[in-house]
Amino acid sequence: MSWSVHLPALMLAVPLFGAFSTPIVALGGRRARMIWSVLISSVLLVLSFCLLQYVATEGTAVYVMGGKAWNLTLPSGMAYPVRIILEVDSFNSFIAVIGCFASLAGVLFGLRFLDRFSGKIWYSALYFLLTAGMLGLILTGDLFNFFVFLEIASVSSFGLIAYWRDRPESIEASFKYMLVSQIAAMMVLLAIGFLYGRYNLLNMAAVGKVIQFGLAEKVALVFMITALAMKCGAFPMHMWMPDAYAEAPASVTVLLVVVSQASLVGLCRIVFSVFGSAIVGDVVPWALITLGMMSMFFGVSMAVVQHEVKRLMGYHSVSQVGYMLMAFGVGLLAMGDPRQMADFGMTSMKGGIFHMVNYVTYKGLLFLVAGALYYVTGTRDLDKMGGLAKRMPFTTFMFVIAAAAISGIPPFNGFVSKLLIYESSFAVHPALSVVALVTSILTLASFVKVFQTAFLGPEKKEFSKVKEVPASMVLGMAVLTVVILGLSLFPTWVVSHLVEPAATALVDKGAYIGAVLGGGI
Amino acid sequence: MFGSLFTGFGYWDFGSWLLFFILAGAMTTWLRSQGRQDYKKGTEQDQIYFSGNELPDSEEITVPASSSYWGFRKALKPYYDKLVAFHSGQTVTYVGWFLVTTALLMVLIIL
Amino acid sequence: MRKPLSLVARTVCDLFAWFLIIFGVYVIIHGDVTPGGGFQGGAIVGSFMALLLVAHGGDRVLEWVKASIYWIMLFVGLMMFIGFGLRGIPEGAFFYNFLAVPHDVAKTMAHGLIPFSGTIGVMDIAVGIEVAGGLTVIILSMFRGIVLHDFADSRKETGHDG
Amino acid sequence: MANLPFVVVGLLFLMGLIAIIAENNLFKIAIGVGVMESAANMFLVVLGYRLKGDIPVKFLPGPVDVYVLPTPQALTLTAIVIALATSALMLSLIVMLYRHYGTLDVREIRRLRG
Repeated sequence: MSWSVHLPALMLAVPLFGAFSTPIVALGGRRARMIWSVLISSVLLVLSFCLLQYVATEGTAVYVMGGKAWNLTLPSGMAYPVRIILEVDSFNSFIAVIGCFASLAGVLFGLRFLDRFSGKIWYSALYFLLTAGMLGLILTGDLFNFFVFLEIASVSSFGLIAYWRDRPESIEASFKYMLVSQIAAMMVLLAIGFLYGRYNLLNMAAVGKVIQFGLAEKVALVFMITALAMKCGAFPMHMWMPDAYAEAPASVTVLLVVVSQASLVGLCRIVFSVFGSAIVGDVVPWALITLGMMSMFFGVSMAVVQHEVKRLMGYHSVSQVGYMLMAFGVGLLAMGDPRQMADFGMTSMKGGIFHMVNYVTYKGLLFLVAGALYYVTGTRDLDKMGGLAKRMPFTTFMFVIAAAAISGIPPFNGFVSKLLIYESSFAVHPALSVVALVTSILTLASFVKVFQTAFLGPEKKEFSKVKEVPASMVLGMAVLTVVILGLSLFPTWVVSHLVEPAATALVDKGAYIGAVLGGGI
Repeated sequence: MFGSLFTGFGYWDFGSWLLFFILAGAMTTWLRSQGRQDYKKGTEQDQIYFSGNELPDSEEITVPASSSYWGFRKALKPYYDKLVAFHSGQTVTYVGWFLVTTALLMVLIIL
Repeated sequence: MRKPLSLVARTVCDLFAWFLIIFGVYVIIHGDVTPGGGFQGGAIVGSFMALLLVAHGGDRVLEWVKASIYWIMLFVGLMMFIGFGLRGIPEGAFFYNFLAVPHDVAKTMAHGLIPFSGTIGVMDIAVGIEVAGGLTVIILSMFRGIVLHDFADSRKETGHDG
Repeated sequence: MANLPFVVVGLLFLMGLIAIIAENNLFKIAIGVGVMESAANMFLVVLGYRLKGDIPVKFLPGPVDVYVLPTPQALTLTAIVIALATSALMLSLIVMLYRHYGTLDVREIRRLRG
């Protein structure tokens, strides 16, 4: 019990420490830097498992930064918490575990993937800063702290997208993403200012307890929803996503996928735990549902006609985020009355959370496979690729698993979460699940195209001497494949032990508030 | 062994899916084994059947990615022209659509 | 931009630049009690390099300066900051102020108007060192970005299709 | 009359937004982002003002009982630090964009489309 009490803080301290110490360790040479980065990310993974297990046994973990004792949320009889409090319930500890898996896969893949390029010390320092920002986004329970970690994650992702300095497209992609997310960050700051001006509180749970749905809160909610939906890539504001995901190195894109999921966690935290039942009327749920449906359909219809691998996958990220937004919109719609909630609300919440986790695993693996193709053929254009299956057996096998998972083919985890989303959105209105199904078919169509052009087909002369990617890259991909297979083979265990408590923790606003204002554990 | 997952209205059971998959696999392999046995590897039977005439080198016969689903693209030409034009890469559209969505949601929520 | 300014400007700048650093360090050290603090003091120290670059012209300053010193300052500051954060864990929570003097004890001590602020002051100095190094590195690399005619020089990354 | 500063904050924010949308020169867009960030900072500081409040340090101002709220000032400090980091990165990106595209006109930076 003694040290595991500090787990939430260690989850943030370890990546920060890793980021700051990388240049010092890198004095010991290339191998020392590699071992150090793998060590840091595996320690992070172990910590996240301990945190998951700790939250499962002890209930919501509350951590007061800088307090006399870790659970002293209300010091000396104050009515409301003053310090920055990290609040970890089963929802964000589950996402933190998947985030650490993706970070480990990215580190392993990045060891040999960036061999030919300079500046790898700053690359791994920024990489761990991005991991720290992502984990901060997931674990924090304080509004302003959420803004600070959003900025840390954004600034380090701008730097990492522009990693290949001499490619004009990556600088352009990073600049455009930076411009839009600077405006979004200022809108988040304004929203926090509105809530702070109204209640003099910054702690999410404390604000959640006293919030009514007045004009200032409505404006704050709108700013938060659009800013964070932009960071996840919802339809009208998604145009930066294919650019940024295509131009960043593949080991960075894996982490960018998780950072977009971390801002979706932030969006859920604000909509369910801060506002929760205070949202009256159907405007917000239907706004989320329409955002989701538009993202789904337009994202995938743009993806089918792409002929560049990573840009195609970037558009698929837009459409997959649409599934989750729709699932959470349906959950919010049913939040009002308990009968609907029991009928389809909880299923859609479970579907949304499970799809969020599956999305990180198979989308990360797809981007790593695209990176492997780029490493071997030197190009991202599908027209130039052909017949790589015989020479790259492992990459092909993992690509098939990831493509099957993303298009929702039965045994895999993508299918299970999509099934939950189809059935729950069907109860709201059949058109929702019709759009979701059509999107799924188009996803399958575009990945069949990628598989046929890149892997099958006759051998191309210039790729005759191509051989399998180095072992550490295959290991990086294998980490995510194992996670996908784990989630696919034991769906019942995963849903009942991990997704179910996460959904109840997200929906149950009272427990979230009680953990902090009830004087902690 | 895997148990079935209740998905709101039905069940998803990995075990029964596996059973069905093995059954279907057995049937298809049996059906395939009824075919002709005179296939020999490495002979001219391996050549792609190019409707009789001589096989050009592998460059011309690969179906490039930009031409796959050309029918789908041509059928939905008006829709795709507008959609591709919408993604014009202008920075103004990135920022503009973000503000349009905020304004739209603001109007919907306040009224 | 890269040609040095007139002799008058250069000598005044040489003289004045060092007072800039002294004022910056003063702001850092008294950060927790007076307005200012680690970041603002570090920014003042950072502007020392900007003054030199403008006065003496970029090319000559880029030869004089060894950027690795500022990189070391940057990471020493960061390590001190995170070290004090971790040091707080045994006593209490992550960033716990274990050096602070409790209020009632501070009254009895023969202290100035304001008691010792504990780790806040020390972390201020760590942030000051880090921001001084960091801002100087930013200004130098932004300047070096302009000096580079184009990326066709030796430091162009190899290995991709451009 | 009391919320005149909030009107100023709103105008400043709108000026920053209009600069970002209407301007074609990259540097003017970066300045627009800077204006918007200072508007957000000003909004935070103005939130903390209490009528006839004094600086929120217990020892210095002498016998005054109305203090201005200290937390928004701490928030603004962090927001200013973040504003510095983002504007430094944005200016470096603009330098590199000019290096690659040879132009500062936003409309011409359009290789990623479709």
